[in-house]
Amino acid sequence: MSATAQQIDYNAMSDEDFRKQAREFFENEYPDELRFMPRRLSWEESKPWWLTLSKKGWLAPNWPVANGGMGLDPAKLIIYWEETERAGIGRMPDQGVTMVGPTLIRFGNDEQRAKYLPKILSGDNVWCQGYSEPNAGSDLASLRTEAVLEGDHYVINGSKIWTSMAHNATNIYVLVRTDKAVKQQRGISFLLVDMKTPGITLRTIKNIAGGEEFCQVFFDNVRTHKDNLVGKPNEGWTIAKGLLTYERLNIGSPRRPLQAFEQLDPLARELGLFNDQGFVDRYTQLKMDLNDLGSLYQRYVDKVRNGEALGPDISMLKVFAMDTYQRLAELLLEAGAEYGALADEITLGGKKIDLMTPFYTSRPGTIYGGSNEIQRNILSKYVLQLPN
Amino acid sequence: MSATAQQIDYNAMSDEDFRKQAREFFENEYPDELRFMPRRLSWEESKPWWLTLSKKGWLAPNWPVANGGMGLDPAKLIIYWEETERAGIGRMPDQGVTMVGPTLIRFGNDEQRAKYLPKILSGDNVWCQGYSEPNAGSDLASLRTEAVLEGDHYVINGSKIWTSMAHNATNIYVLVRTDKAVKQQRGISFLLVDMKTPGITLRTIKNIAGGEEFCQVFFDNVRTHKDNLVGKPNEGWTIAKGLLTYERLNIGSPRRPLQAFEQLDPLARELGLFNDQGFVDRYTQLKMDLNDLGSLYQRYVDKVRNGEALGPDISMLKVFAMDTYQRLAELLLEAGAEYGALADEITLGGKKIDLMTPFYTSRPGTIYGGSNEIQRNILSKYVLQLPN
Amino acid sequence: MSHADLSEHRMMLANSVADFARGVDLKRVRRLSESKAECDRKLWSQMAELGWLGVLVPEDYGGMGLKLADMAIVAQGLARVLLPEPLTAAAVLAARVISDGSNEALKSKLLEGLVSGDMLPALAWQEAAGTLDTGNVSAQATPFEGGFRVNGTKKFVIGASHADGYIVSADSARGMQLLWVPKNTAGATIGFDMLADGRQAGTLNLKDVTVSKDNVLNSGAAATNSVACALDHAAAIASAELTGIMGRSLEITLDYLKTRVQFGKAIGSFQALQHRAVDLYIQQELSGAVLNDVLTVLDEEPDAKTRSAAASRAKARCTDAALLITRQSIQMHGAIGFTEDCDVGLYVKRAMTLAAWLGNGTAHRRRYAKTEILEGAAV
Amino acid sequence: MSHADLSEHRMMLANSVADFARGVDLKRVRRLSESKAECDRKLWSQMAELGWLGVLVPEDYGGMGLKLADMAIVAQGLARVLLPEPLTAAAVLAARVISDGSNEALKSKLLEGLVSGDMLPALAWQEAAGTLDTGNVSAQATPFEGGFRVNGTKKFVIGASHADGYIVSADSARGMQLLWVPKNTAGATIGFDMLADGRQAGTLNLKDVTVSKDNVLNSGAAATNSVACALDHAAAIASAELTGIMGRSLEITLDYLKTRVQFGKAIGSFQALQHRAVDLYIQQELSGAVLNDVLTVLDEEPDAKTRSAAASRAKARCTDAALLITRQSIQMHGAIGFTEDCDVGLYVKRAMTLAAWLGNGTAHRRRYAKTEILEGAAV
Repeated sequence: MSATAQQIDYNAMSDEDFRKQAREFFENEYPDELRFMPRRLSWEESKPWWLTLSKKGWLAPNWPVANGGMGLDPAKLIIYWEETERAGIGRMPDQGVTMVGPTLIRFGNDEQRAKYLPKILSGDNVWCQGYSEPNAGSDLASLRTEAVLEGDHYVINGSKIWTSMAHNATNIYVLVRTDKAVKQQRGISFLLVDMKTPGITLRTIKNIAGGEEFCQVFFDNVRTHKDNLVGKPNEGWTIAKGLLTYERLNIGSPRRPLQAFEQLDPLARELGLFNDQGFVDRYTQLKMDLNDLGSLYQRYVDKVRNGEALGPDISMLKVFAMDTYQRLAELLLEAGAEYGALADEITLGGKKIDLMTPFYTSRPGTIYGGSNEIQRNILSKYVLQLPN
Repeated sequence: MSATAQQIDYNAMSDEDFRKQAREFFENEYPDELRFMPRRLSWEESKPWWLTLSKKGWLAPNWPVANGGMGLDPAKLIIYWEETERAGIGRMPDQGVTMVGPTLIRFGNDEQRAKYLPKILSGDNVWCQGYSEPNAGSDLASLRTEAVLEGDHYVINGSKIWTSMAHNATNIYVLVRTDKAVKQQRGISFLLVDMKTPGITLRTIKNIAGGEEFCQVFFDNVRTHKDNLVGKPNEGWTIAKGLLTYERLNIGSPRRPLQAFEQLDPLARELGLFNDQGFVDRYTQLKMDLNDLGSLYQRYVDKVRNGEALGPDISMLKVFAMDTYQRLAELLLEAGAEYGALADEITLGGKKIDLMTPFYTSRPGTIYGGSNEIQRNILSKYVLQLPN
Repeated sequence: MSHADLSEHRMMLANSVADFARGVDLKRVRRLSESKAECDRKLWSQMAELGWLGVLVPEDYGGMGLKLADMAIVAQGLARVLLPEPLTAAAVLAARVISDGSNEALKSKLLEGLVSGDMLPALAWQEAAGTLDTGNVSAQATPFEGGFRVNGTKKFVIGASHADGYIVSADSARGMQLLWVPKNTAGATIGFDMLADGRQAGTLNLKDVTVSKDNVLNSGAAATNSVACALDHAAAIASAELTGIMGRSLEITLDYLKTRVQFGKAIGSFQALQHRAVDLYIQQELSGAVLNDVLTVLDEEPDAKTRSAAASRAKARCTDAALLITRQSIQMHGAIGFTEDCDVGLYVKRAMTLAAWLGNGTAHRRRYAKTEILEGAAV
Repeated sequence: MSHADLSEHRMMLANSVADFARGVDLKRVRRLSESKAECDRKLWSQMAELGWLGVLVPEDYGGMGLKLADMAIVAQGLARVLLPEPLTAAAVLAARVISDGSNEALKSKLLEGLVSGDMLPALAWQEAAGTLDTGNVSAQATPFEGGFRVNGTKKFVIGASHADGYIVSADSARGMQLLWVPKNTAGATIGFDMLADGRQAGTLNLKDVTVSKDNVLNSGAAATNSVACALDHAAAIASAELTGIMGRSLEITLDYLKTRVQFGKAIGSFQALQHRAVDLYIQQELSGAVLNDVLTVLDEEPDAKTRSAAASRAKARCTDAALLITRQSIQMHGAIGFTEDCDVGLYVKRAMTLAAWLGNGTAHRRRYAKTEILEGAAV
């Protein structure tokens, strides 16, 4: 982390000045060829930008300054995010910054913070998330990977699945069962593990589009020192749950469907669809749905800005965002007619248009981070308070 | 019943000849002002046609000739129905012909048939159906109206609700609980009751459109002779269930949505909507859905024609028919713009168009005869065999 | 007002509306198709005393000079109990064109009458179904020395049955004229069609109606613009009414789901109904979020294009959501929902009339497309 | 054949297709995007031996001379295991235009080669996306003494990657010409785009390609009509493929719902998933009922208008149902469904390519509207 960066108090700047600075930085420094990518970036693609951000001290906008972050207040943080989206900056393997950092800052101890945070900022550690299991997908609390304390070490056995980018990662944070006698949600602990520890093996899982997006991570008597326990034993569920809420805000952003929408305009123009009232009706419906999603998203952003806690009702944002995204992806394929069956980018009127990728990228969002079915269960139970 | 009618063997006629005869009869004799009514007919409106049919021996097409019916085989029966629909003949208070007759013919005894069937044909008895109860709507098997045998009489206490046209009826057939010790579906019996029996009172229930369509029927120590038990004691559920299957075929006919569709054409023509590709797309989707419903309906009609039993999969016909009907009614209101908010018929280009009635008539079909939710439960359990 | 003061003042306004609403009995609405008493002038006077008719009227004319966001609070709260009085039609739609009037004497008279509740005006702008075009008018105003003689037909006039007069748009050689035609003026006859909710849509026939110069409210582009603006504002407040309707309808339905027992369980425990209720809830919350944003935009008095796009966003979303929620409320009540006695039926009927008034979902999406999508696409 | 004989013969045909399908491994389809081996000529010969390539070819030319209803059985059964061979493209689409050909010598040669499996033809009719208009052709055939010289580009040619030659439609002063262009003819070059399911869509470029008189298959209105008819028949058989795909995809999914446990229960016991599965099932059954009616109509060889309307009914319904069912199959599998290893992904991809081929849902509904709705409405 850079010493100069720590000296700037961004919160003291006016919103306008901060926005201007962020915009200029993102516009000038982010690699153009990686803007508005319809998929996540690999670690290899991300690394130069990661280091650029890190050098400027801008990698971790919401970490405290003392930990090497920007220490932005909520209002400034929103501006930072807005400008990120505006500039079309891709999603990096950012679990270290978005998940591990905040978790250690809130629930970890000084030793853990000192050991791990600098290596996240420097790009030496790349983290992945070990939550889901082959038989505990939506039903996360039924996980069975277990860790037994033997002397100073937890010994982990079991496996995690749907671990994004695990083959790029140097470290993994895992939810493990440390007490089998108590009810499901209890008895779960939050552990940090070095991916090079003996006993860890990986199996790559190709996704439906043929990309190597996920891994299954196997743990065979994997030993991690008890100093790597975050929070207290058997209290991992509380930590994990809080993080998921913010993941839902992120996944509910209109940004990704808006990127897909960018493909629809040139397609419609080239095929003359703006003269077709039937198409225009469907286009308008989606465009207005996206704007309305923006209004709903803004409501939650305002809450964050005002320092309010996000409750279970945030699930509705994810449900509507994902639903709109999928309808949009489906309209792209339908409007593309025969082009809508082609696997790769097409070129129309000199422009490259990617019809198929939005279809694939719009689907996992209704499954991961709690499927839309699970989100509806949550809303039914905790918001509408319908009986069981 | 007329002696001449009994002497004609309709099944010996060619399909073409029978169709021709039916068509001419329905076209010449049915009152024009009652054709293609968007609602059921009252008993008062129906009576002349009822008697015309009865005199010709055509009131009960599917009863055996020996009982005063036409004794049509399935192929001829379908032609009879098709021509009924073609001529726009309204739905009469026909529970006696459609439900009571077939029930007595199959499950009743000679005395019951001799006592009741001729009075149905002559129009002296008008029947209504006592199935639903205030706390047993979709969950019919949980009914609580009970009948206790005291000497030669069943003594009935309780109440039935959503009894269509009860205020016109002279008789009611009721499902009653006769054994409380056994499981829900068992312990139910099927009884016939004269509406003039002391202890019966009626409360009219206005429907959402303000029409007097239903009644609640109260039974306060109502005595009916044990000769009025149809089938064996505690076996009423089997009788009722079989009848419901055929009710689902009737409600799944494309006839009623097609009648509503008749309103859409002049509306679209008058408002110039056929030049609007957005409207045309929605119109076409519905028109094709209706045609496809026709194909599905025909599949079940063919089964009846071939003498095959109808299974629980018939529920899908009702689900799709009602769904299509409602979408159609909603398009009518939407396409009508400001006219779509008017309570009564409108006049456009000299034509009377009824935009609102289809909205009201399309709704109860998803509730009565087992709601669409119940139909989906049935399909899930008995057809897809998904676990409980 | 500071932000905190504003919040507090709106909270107080919402409370006073809720207090008033608690005293309203739905019986009156249930009998509306027979009684035809959609505006109880005593109640109307009470509403005037509470200041609600003058929320949007400048303080100089006796009003409160507040914002659409304030008016929305009143309209939403009263819509929750289906108050049939023509609040939006008079205190938003008519009020706006009057406030924009160039005839100061007439403007004063009409606004003061509106605010006090003594004078109920209705705006008669529409001639054909399915259009949001306020400028294209067939009614003709032929000038004569003392004013205009007017001929034409105006349709779908809400609040007409109890109105004391009509503001009529008519075309003339000098551009559009907005003319005040008091009730019972010779040559002006009004007929009615019943709406789904029992209220009345008026059809105003004007045959050689004489309007004196004193009764010319506004003329030319200013007149056209004021009607367009009024329509957008009224569409936004009608959207607020729709949120009130959907909100109460969903509340009633959720209560029912929690209490009604079938198959030995509360029906709200069945997952298929739970998920459907959730989808309705999401539409309700979307409507609220959109309306909130739209009111903020409108209260900043933007240009006409921005204003119309915003109004269309609110009306399209709130209309579709209200129709969906109220229709599903019937369905989720089962047979009970289909009886006249059940309150949800009243909500679906009001939703239907508000959906069609001032442009339904399709009409507003089409208008939005015209300015927000197709203009850009043509480039 | 009597009705009973017909049923029995179709039952036998279905059984032999099912036997064959049991021997098919999905591995091959999974690797298609790399192997590009979408037509295994050994397998193709086996299919020829079973008579399947000649189902629709008249007996005089070595075929079985059967009906579309028979061909549908073969296509549906093989689609259930996602056989990538261009059965419909060759044995329906190309077969039809060849059978209708006026050049007896060429017709004999091509049909016999098709039936034996030795010669794989592909019809190259399409030039633009999103159209079902077979008559409006830009490719030009310029006559010279010995035949025609052809210039133009044909797109979205299915089965092109392994074809031995192409039947090309081209416009000329003497009307449309259908010309046989063997593979590797000078001036004819073919390029490929990969389809979602790993198969290839060919783009055929024709630059001064010489076609001798012997290779003129058909001309004028007869040529145009035969392409239109071929397209309708192929759309119906593609619909049969779509029913096979949706049927197998739903089967796999229902099995999964019955066995996959979450929250301590089979996920198929959750009502929300049950009702969704039911809605998919209804769409599947609707598709089957419609396809059945449509095949009956087509096999009666009706006029062109009736034929096109029927084909559009089948293609529109089966396309939309197959897309819905296969997409929901992924969703109901959860994360597993999103992996390459899971079979349902293969089904959604094939559904997407068949959906777009020969007109998607929108294209067919639009065509249906043109003849079945708007012609009547204009009266």
